[in-house]
Amino acid sequence: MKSGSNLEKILSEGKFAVTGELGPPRGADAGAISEKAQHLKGMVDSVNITDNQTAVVRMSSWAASTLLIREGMEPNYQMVCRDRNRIAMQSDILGAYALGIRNILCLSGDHQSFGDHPKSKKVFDIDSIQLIGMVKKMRDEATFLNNEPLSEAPRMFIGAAANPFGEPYEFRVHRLAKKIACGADFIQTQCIYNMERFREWISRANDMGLTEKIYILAGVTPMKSLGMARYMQKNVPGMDVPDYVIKRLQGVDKKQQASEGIAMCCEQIEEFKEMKGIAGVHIMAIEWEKRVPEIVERAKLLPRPTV
Amino acid sequence: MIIAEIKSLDEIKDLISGYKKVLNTGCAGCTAVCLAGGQKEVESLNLKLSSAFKADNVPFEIDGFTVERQCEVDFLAELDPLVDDYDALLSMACGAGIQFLAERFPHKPVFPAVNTTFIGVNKDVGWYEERCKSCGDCVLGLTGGICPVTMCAKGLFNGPCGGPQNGSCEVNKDTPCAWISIYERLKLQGRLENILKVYEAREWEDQIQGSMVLEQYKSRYVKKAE
Amino acid sequence: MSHNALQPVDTDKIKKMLDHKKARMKICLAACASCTLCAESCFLFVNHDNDPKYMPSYKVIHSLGKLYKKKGRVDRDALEQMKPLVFQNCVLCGRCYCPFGIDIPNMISFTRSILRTQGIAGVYPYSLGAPEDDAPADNTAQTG
Amino acid sequence: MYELARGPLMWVAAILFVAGVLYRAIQLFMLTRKKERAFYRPQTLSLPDTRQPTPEEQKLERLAAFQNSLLGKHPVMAVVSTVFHACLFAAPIFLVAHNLLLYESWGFTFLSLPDALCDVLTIVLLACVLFFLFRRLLLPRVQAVTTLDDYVLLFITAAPFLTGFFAYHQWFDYKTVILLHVLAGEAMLIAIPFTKLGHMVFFFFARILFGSEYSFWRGNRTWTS
Repeated sequence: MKSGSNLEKILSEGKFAVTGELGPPRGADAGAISEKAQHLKGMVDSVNITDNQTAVVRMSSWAASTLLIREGMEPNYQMVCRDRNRIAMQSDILGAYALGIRNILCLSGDHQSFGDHPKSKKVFDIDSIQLIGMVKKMRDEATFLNNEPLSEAPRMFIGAAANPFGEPYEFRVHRLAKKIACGADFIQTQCIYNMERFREWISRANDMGLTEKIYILAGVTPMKSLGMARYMQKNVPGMDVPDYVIKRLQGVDKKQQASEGIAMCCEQIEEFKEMKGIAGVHIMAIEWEKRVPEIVERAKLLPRPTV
Repeated sequence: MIIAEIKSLDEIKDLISGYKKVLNTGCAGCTAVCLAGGQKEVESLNLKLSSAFKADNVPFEIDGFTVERQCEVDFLAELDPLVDDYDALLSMACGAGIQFLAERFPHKPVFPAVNTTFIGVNKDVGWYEERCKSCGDCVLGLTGGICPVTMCAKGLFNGPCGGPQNGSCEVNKDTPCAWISIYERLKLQGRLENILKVYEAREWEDQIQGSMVLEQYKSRYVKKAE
Repeated sequence: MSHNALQPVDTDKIKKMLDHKKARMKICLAACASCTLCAESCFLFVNHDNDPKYMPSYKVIHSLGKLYKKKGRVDRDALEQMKPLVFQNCVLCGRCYCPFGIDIPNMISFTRSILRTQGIAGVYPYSLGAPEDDAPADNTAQTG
Repeated sequence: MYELARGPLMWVAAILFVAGVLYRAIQLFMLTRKKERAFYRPQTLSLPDTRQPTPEEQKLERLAAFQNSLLGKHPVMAVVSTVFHACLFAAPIFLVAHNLLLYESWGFTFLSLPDALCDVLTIVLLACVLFFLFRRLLLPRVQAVTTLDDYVLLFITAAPFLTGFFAYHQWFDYKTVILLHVLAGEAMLIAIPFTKLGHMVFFFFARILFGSEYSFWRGNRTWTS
């Protein structure tokens, strides 16, 4: 065991893992965390706590992660490279571990121009791949990035993101390989809608033997409405929403769109359960945590194993 | 070349208001080449400033003098006999030139008339594009001659983020993704292995004021250890 | 300067370079009506009390113009006379005005290339007052 | 002699002029190539500054542009050379006598201006020539770049007008004067493509088809080497 986290145990026992996502509040209210957490409790094995996602200021992800631990749940602490240099990042990693955080997801982060402070100064001292290597170094070698020893190693289960739909497609799997080479233990992918392309990507990863070295959790986001599908198709960078998703939502009554979205999501999960190289799913119900129980239930992912 | 653009007239006016006699110094180096701070711009700006102050009924006098380069002491020396007659200096050189000018004439207030924007190239007449962040540790040899520090919005070193679409950067649809360009150029040259390796966290060289002496001149300027 | 003065001028090389751009340069040289309207656009002309030697057209006519007129058959003295015109009297800022649109900076930089092949290169007044001791011998040749 | 000058020689001159100008134009096209057209796409992170310049700012901008223009820097030279070139074209092309000859030979005419007006244009042109001549003789900066060519070409340009003027006013021996006039005109036509007067072609090419700080339009051509 690298970290002994619940997520790591489930994955290492070969069980199909389910992770969820929780966005911290744009304010200092701890209550918001516990409220959202209630919907996810018992439904998922670990909850990603986003780090100022889309570059919008929110409660810090390590603090929100700690609040989640108080709720008796396991956080997956997200860390982006946009806002902190290597000094702050290493210090946050130490602090997060000391507070009981055992999973970390290493990301580059959305560019600040998308957020609420578009003219803030970017940091990007290191990139996500270098961050993975840094956490691994801290964990396995008990040294900082500069090779100086640290007193107690933060034994984190290291996650990384992968986007099978980003360009250039042929390079994506190589980027996955780089993340594995740097020491990532698990991958959570970008929201998947285009199943053909995803199958292509995973089969290439299988061929290269990558899926034997890492647990890949397929990312899904249920469509709340036709409007959301259209917005994601047009406006969200790196998102591949094929026309058939739009068509299918168009085909049902407006009131039924949410339930249709969930149905599509569940069908995907069913396929992932059988797919070679997939170790679990990551359900990103954006500001829709309350429907996660329904998804998990309809996708027959309950009860969650205890390990 | 260093690219600069002229500040707005209002801003320049605000900066020098209160000074009755000003010398506007042009630079025939980079800022002249990018049409921001050569003799012609000095003349234009002086005319605009004197007209603007005249309209406000404020007594104001301005002259112009353009030197070869304000980043070189021998050329700044040309200003020595002139400067005493003026209350303040305006400079149309890049930020480096302006500071060197201010350093030479410490008793005179020096004001910038241009904003220094970037190190770039001349795409066409009056059209410039940034190409270098002067980070001090060039990776162009690895990346097929395309700079990830400058051209990638996030300055990533290990390939594109998840965002590019239709070859464009997620931050701006009209900007090509630097990493896609790098990938394609290396593929074209059969050098993809360059970016399949992990590029480790780098030692940033641009954190403090840059300063250097060429190896062959060290004996002149570097104090020997005793 | 020093060691090159002894070497003969390679007029064949000059001729070859001149021929390479002959059509273009001859057209540009011929288009000049010597109207002198370019003068004021050069800050060096203005800074030097309107000395004609700093006029963009003067610099070209008395360097590249002469090279073409003599088909490259010039002696070292002639080249030395061209040197200040295209190296010291011009900073290649590219801002000269020509009513006919002649690209003067391009002609000057071409002339510089020709002169460099004959060991003639510009020297900026870097080393005023600096000791001459350990500067590399070939350093001056690079500053052009 | 006059018949020779008016007939075959005229043809020779006209053909040399047209062919020469065409040759120059084609040569310029051959020595240049079309530039790949690119469009600027602003790379701002926020909305571009949409503030429009105030009328005062626009006025100052125009004033500065004027000051930096040829007219602002050298008003006399700008006016004289503009007037000179206008007369250079207008006087011969719109002269009744020339149009009559054209009509006799080819059966078409350009617009004709009254003779008295053409006479004035000629005088103005000759005055401009004198101005150029004295400028060349007296100003040190012009002297510095003047060669014999410049005087010869000034003479070649002035000669047809001077002789035409004499002919119109029937000064000296008309027959000789008119012969000289025809020969001078032919000499000038031939000189245009092959001498400094070639700036007639070059001007349009360089300031319209090339892009530069001083070009009239964006310009889409560039030298090949």
